[in-house]
Amino acid sequence: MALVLNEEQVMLKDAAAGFLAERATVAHQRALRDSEDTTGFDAAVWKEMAEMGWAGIAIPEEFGGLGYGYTGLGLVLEQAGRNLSASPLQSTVLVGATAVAQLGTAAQKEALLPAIAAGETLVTLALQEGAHHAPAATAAVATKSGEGFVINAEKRLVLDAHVADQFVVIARTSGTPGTESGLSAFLVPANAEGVSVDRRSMVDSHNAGTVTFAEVSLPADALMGELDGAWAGLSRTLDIANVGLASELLGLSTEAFERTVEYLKERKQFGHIIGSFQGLQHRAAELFAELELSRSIVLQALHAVDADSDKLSLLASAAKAKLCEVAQRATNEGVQMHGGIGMTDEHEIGFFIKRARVAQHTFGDYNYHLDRYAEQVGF
Amino acid sequence: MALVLNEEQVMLKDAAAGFLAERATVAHQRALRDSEDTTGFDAAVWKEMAEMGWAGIAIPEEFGGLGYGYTGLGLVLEQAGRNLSASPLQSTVLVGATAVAQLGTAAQKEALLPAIAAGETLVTLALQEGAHHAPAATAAVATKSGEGFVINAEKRLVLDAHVADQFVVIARTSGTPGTESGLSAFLVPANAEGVSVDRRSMVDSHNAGTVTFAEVSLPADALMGELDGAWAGLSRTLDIANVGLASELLGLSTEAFERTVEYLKERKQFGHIIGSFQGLQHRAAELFAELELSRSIVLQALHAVDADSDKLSLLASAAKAKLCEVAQRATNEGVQMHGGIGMTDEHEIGFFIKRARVAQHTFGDYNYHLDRYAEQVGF
Amino acid sequence: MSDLDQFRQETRAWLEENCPETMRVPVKGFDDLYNGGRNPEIDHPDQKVWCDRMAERGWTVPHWPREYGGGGLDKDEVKVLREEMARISARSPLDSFGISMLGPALLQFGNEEQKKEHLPPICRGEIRWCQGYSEPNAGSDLASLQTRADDHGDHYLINGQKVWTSYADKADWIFCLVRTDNSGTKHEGISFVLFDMAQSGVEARPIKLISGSSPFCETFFDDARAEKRNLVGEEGKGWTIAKYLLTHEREMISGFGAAPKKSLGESAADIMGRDSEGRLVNGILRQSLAQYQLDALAFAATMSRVGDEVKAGQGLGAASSIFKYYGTELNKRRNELNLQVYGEPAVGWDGEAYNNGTLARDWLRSKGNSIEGGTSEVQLNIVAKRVLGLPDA
Amino acid sequence: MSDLDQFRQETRAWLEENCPETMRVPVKGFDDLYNGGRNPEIDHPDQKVWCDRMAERGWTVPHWPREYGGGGLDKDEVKVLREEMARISARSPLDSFGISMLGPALLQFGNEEQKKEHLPPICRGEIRWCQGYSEPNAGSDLASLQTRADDHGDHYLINGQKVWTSYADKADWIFCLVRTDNSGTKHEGISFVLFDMAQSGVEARPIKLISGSSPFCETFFDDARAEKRNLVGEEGKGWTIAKYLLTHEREMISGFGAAPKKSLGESAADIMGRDSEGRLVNGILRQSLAQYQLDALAFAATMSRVGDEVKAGQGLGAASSIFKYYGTELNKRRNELNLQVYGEPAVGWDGEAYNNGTLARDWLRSKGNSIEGGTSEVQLNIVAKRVLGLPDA
Repeated sequence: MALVLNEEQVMLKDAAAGFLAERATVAHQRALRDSEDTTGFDAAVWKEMAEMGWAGIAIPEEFGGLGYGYTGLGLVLEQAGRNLSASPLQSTVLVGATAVAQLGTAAQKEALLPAIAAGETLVTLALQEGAHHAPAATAAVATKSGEGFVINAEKRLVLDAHVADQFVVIARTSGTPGTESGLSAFLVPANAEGVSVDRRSMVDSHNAGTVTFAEVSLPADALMGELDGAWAGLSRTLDIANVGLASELLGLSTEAFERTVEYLKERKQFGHIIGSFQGLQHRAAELFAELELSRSIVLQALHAVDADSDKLSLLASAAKAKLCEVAQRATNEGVQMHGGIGMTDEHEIGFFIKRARVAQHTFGDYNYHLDRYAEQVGF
Repeated sequence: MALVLNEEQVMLKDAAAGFLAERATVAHQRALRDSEDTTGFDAAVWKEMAEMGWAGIAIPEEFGGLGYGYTGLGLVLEQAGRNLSASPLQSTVLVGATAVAQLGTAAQKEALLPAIAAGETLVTLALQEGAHHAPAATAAVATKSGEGFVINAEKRLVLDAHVADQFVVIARTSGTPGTESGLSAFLVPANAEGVSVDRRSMVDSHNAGTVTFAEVSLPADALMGELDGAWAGLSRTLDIANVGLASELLGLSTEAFERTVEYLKERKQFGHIIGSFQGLQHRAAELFAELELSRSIVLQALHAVDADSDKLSLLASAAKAKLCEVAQRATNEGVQMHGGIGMTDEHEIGFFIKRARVAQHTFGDYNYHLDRYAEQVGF
Repeated sequence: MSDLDQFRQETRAWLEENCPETMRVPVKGFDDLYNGGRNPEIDHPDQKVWCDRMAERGWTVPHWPREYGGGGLDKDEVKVLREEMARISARSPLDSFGISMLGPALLQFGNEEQKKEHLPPICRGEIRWCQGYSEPNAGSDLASLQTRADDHGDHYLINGQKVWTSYADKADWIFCLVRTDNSGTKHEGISFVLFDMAQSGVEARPIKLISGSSPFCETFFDDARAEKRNLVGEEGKGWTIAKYLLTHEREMISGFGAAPKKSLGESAADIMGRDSEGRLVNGILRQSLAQYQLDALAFAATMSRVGDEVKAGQGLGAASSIFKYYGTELNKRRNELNLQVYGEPAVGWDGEAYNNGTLARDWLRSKGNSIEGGTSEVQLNIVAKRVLGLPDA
Repeated sequence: MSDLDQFRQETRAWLEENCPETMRVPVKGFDDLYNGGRNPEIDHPDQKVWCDRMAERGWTVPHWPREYGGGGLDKDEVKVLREEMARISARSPLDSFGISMLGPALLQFGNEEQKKEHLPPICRGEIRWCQGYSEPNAGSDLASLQTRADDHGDHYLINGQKVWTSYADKADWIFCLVRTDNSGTKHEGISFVLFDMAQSGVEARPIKLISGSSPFCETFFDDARAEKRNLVGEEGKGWTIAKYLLTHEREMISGFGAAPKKSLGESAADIMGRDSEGRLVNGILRQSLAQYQLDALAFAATMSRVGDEVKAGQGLGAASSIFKYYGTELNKRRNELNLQVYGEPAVGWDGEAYNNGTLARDWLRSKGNSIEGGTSEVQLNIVAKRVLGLPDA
């Protein structure tokens, strides 16, 4: 697949850029934050996104989706990154729908994917337990009980936990924490007895929470796919999730960089436009180079998803690691080069550094993914 | 111990600076290289160094040394680093004498240390076997034979191998490669039967070689210290060796940096002195900061040797790791900032980058020592 | 018994008797310090009791002369006092810009009347000071400041705007850089004046930072009055005082980078686990942590070395020129590594589970270290030009 | 059968018959390539045989027009020829600056007579060319060159000095930037002339590099004669051609940074060992290697992307402006890592045990990559100003 966008993709990208720059900007995000909005995103905007088909952008047409593939979703997420738009794009479109597609039974897909594509249902993944992303370390247990299961778990950093309709919960049905086998996935309705959600205030003011599953009884058909066999589907879901987050970080970093370059062209110090200082010029040019590399690796990883490449895990970790590195640098340079004004809450650059760190952390940070990349490459 | 030089040390440093800048400069080093000198250093200069007491600078007065301690030796090595002076300071004064002092029996010390201090005997360590410094991995074997031993070994990167009078050979008398116990040290005369030396041409044109010990028979009193018990003394010898090399690298890096700054003040491009470009100014200033840190950590490590601190291993690896990092940066910046002329053999800056990499590699490079430092710190 | 031993004995006894139990608990953060002032923020009534008792002996600022309200103690006595306070974990009784910034400047540049007028209230915690330096269009380029002081005989009228004035909304008086003359170079015509903030021409508006706190203000002057007797040094020569205080401030900020007590690498291993050799499981993070700790160690050694050189009478070496730059950059690295080591709780903002976002807020606050008190870029310019002697463009 | 299939069949047959067995072994290094010229360096007589046979079909430069000695092949045919040569590991028959540098410039800027005169001997490997660009006092600032060409009616007399002229001691002709006019800005008055090196006014002295080899010369001109018919383009407009060739050269040099076939990380693990999880034992080196390989992967992806964008008719994007800078910096990193991975043999200089110092010499040679053809600093200036639009100082 050539590393260029086709016409359809360019149109999608332009449409997303136009819509989000008007309806879900940093200013909107600030308003949501300051009003302590209980939804945490603008439901009307989300409705419009769904009407444009974005909720089902990567869902096959047979399930009511647009079938644009993950490259299409990546382009939208990149624009969401540029605008720091809060929406269920990450929780449900990128992760939830993918988990259902990768792990679910035929019946579960039939029931959920069209509803997701229509923007009517929010589904999110409940995975992380410790301070760090470590899927194989999952210790939460689901035990057999009659025909069904009883699940006990406390899951952190569950995206859109407070508004999700369904959770895809990863729990251990055999084996010991640290092993990849013995994990199973369950579909748990948010209103099931024993489910409690604690919405958390994160540094990015986006939406995540801790979900406790206390003796939650589940019917047999809550199991997604094979008992003990969730690893492969979970891995693929996480690879895709990380490529999507890398797309978002690409947009975020590029926007932070471009705003910073604009500031360098305006701000005067010591009688000169500060953008004329070679020290800053070289740092900006180096960062430009890193952003170009970032764009390429993200595009390659998105294509690997859609082409079902056997290099997906390698490229997903490569893309996430690279974008964690570059987003950190771009946002740090952004604040530093803005100087004092960049430290104020009033200026928007601070919103970028905050969202970046949470997106970096979600589903594995630089350290996790560079380590995994080295493993995939063979050393 | 305060991190400053006392009066005696300042005088020693000035004396070393003056002598080496006249008698053992980069130009002298070039002449030795181009004439393919068979000794590889200037024997007359070495004789003068010995007359000034440098051969016994760190040897206690009871063994005929100056008793200035390793801080004193470090100051001389720093000046040797500035001038890239080739001499047996590293092989014999820093490493050989230390190995004898740390590992030798009373009789061996009596026999060798005064001779070393007088500049009459060269003693060097024969340790490394593979491509990398890995002392615990020593596989060479010494077997009991009658009262004595028979040794078989091939040792690389033996400093001044071609002119050494005695080798301190590390060989395994029990245990398996990879374990610290079971190593013993032996004193082997260069003229013993079965010893052959292959002088090697390294990138720095200093002196090192591969030494083969083929069925070399040794009397019982060739054993240094306890059978199987060389590790502690070897470790301490290597710690000291690395602090000494860090001192040399400090001098080398500082000199490369200062020459580069001078060049930046002279060279014109685009109608400006290139030292006025902020991009180069900031890189120079950052490097200056790193060199100041380097000076502090080297001094702290030298004091740790003389104070017999239990933090010696930690500080030795810290100092060597830091100086490997900074020497690499200083010499790379040196060549880059000199531009085309820095790429020519005619210019001296190239000699600095060449010596730096060999000194970095000797007894463990950045990777080895940063890893060891992290272990020492507890993670 | 030596005089010093006797001083120790008396001090110990006095502290035992006079330091309230509640003041023998370490402060939790900046907000917990007692800053004094006309309307002091008091978390506990003992704060004022403790400050007043110490001030009576001059021990709020023990090294200042007694005539100005200080304790008149020599170096050794100050050390004993600190040791004895540390012995019982006694809090510092008073923390203020008056003590750390204005006082040293007045002692150096002020006239006798100014010292007599302003230093004692500082020692007693009666007047809280703030600093009027930066302006919106003069960040790193401080000397291009535009706040105007017009001569009206015995007083000036001040017009203009300052920014980044620490706690201006809580301060009683300000020490302020103003322009008294526009005719020369930008460094000329700057004057250093003191005036009361409690007047109608002064307004201070807190600035909310990305970390969520508001330690700084924008401050507006509209015909604010400053008496001429409160001009410090000569008119038009304020830049000398400004530079003195900037250097002073940089040394304070660089202290942020000191090596932490608990090794971050060990914390990481506790949280993330170790391999069979005892190494932190994630080798990538291990590399960053090892390099950070190595640099922190070498930086701490450098601060010690410079201190030892000064003690040995060798003067303040060139190495001190890197303190501000390196210390703040190191602190930023430390804070980024905190996020990586502590993981999810470190990107939390509010709530008990996240300790109210302490890690994240400290991380965000650390970004300002390399901006305030002279940016890292300005520091590197200074090293390049003044230390290395590289030419101007 | 399609025309292309038929072309493939014929090519295969011809190669089988005409490519000597000795020329079906890959070259070991630069020195092993055949460069042609009046006095060719010939390691094996088949080199000339192979070059002559290929030249007869125009296949030494298969994509140039037949009228100038090329093969007149279209893109697809060139691809087939390359594939068929690769199939039998046939060497490239001829490698020269005439093909890679001067030819493209002449095809773009030369007049018909110049093309007719110079291109065919290049294709036949009869004339070897060198490039006269840099001067001792004009390194990165190429346009400040001072080598003078004085007008003598039908010819110029050239006086001055060039440096970094690749293989000038072995070349027959030079394409050279000279100053024909001093009155305008430094970019004006530069002309691009060709002249024969075999004349008394020309002297080339090889420069020994830190890597030990001498691929470059200092070249001196003392009334060297260049015919006016060998002025390419207009007098005083040579800078346009120079810029074209610089860009061309930068693209060639940036190719150095392509991801290697064998992973350096795996080599490291082979040499240094793995832990129980299969990871390279030294975690510090593992971090550097992983970051290097990641960057090499992303850089390779970027080169592909730009290529694909060009193919898709989107033109040469801004990303191409980073190729020279990033590719050479990456290659330097790779070479530093080589030393760390291969250890002692990599710091060897001479002798069989060290493979004659190949690793060390390549490492030293790589340092020049970020200097020649426009330093990394100049590249970053270009990105900052032309791509990002940042202003001049």
